[in-house]
Amino acid sequence: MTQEFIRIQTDDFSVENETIKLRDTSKRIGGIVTFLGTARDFSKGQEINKMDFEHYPGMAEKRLGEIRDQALKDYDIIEVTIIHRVGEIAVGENIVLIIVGAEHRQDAFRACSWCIDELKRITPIWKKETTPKGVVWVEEHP
Amino acid sequence: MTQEFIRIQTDDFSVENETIKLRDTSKRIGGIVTFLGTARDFSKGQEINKMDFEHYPGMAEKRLGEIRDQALKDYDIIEVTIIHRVGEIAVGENIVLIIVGAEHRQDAFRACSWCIDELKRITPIWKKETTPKGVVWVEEHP
Amino acid sequence: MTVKVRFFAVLKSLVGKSELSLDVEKGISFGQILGKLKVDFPALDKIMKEGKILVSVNQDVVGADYLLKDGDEIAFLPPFAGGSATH
Amino acid sequence: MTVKVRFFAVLKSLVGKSELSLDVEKGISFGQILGKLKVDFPALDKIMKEGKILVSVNQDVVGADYLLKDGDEIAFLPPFAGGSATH
Repeated sequence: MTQEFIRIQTDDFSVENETIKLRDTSKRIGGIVTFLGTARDFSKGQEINKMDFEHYPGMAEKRLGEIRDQALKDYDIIEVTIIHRVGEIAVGENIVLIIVGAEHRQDAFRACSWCIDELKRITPIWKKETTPKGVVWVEEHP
Repeated sequence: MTQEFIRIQTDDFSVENETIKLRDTSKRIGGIVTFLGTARDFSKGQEINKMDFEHYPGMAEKRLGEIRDQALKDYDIIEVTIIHRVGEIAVGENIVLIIVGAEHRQDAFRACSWCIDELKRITPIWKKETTPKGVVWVEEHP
Repeated sequence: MTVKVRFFAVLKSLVGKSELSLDVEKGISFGQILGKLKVDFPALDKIMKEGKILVSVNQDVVGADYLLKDGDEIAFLPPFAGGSATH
Repeated sequence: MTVKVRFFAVLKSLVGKSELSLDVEKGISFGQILGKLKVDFPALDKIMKEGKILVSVNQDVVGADYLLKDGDEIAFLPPFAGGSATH
């Protein structure tokens, strides 16, 4: 079960398929809030050609599972999907997808926002940006 | 432009297509927050067989356009899509889709949440529920 | 002159129709026509006393002293319920 | 006994490798092995003084007095940057 809703993968994901999969887990779901993170073409004023994401296999998936479990415990929600891509990602492409299904929308909004904050805080994933000036490992501050 | 991002329609929408369409309007978009409202199988303890949505043509579209314009003015966001289905909708199906693209995720979360609140408040759309006990026009309180 | 009157959702069955054309004298105000409609449709009068019905003219909110023009569209709008099953 | 040491992201180039196997005496603590690695890799010592590197054992946080077992995996984790370009 968790395996299906928590993934780290190099391939792109389908927002549609993941949303429908989550929606169809329960007819009680009335509100679904999604966060989709995409690769921007500049960061801190620097133009970006591409990004590379690296993760600590095993630990990263474990953290995402912990985030899902904690969200299901702390918020009045029904299901959570968290998918993060790794490897090379071109500008404009998808990076991360978080989907939260709930009976009521306020809980879904709060939980989804919390999940992405927490993902950035505790998940061992790193980003290398290639710009015209060279390659740099990025430190982002949530 | 507005026409493309504001729609009232009987057909289902594709979350994927609408998300990609919005994402591709600007490479500055780094965070996309989506609210998808779906038809639940019960409401106020009553089992529901189907829902019918009716709208005031012209006025409903105008209101959605106003919500989009106001959100673009009040929040630091890049694009907004609002689609609401009308006509008969079965349990589990999609009803409403709001997509907000921004550089930074906090603004996208805030604007998306505001848009759905505002949609419920000012848009002339009504819902008829068919339950085993009969047909009732629903009054929802935001 | 003629104005159009529309009823939506639950009001359609309460009033028994979804729209009607009304021949009215020139210079009639929105307030006056509202009074006239309440007399013609007691069910409308009753539900409006409960205070939840919005009445628009040409899809906008107007004051009671608004003077109607030929072709204006008055609409009776019960409480909205768009935006999914969630609340 | 042998423990594995892994370096991620920027640390790979700073240290010059992504992982290594370390033969250590039984009963060595996490704190002792950290001290040893800082001597072996001055670049690691320098960046850790800036205080932003997390070090995990078997993918969890442990105290300096944790006693390493054969096959344990130590990992040096620079600040995370998952979750897209937004902040």
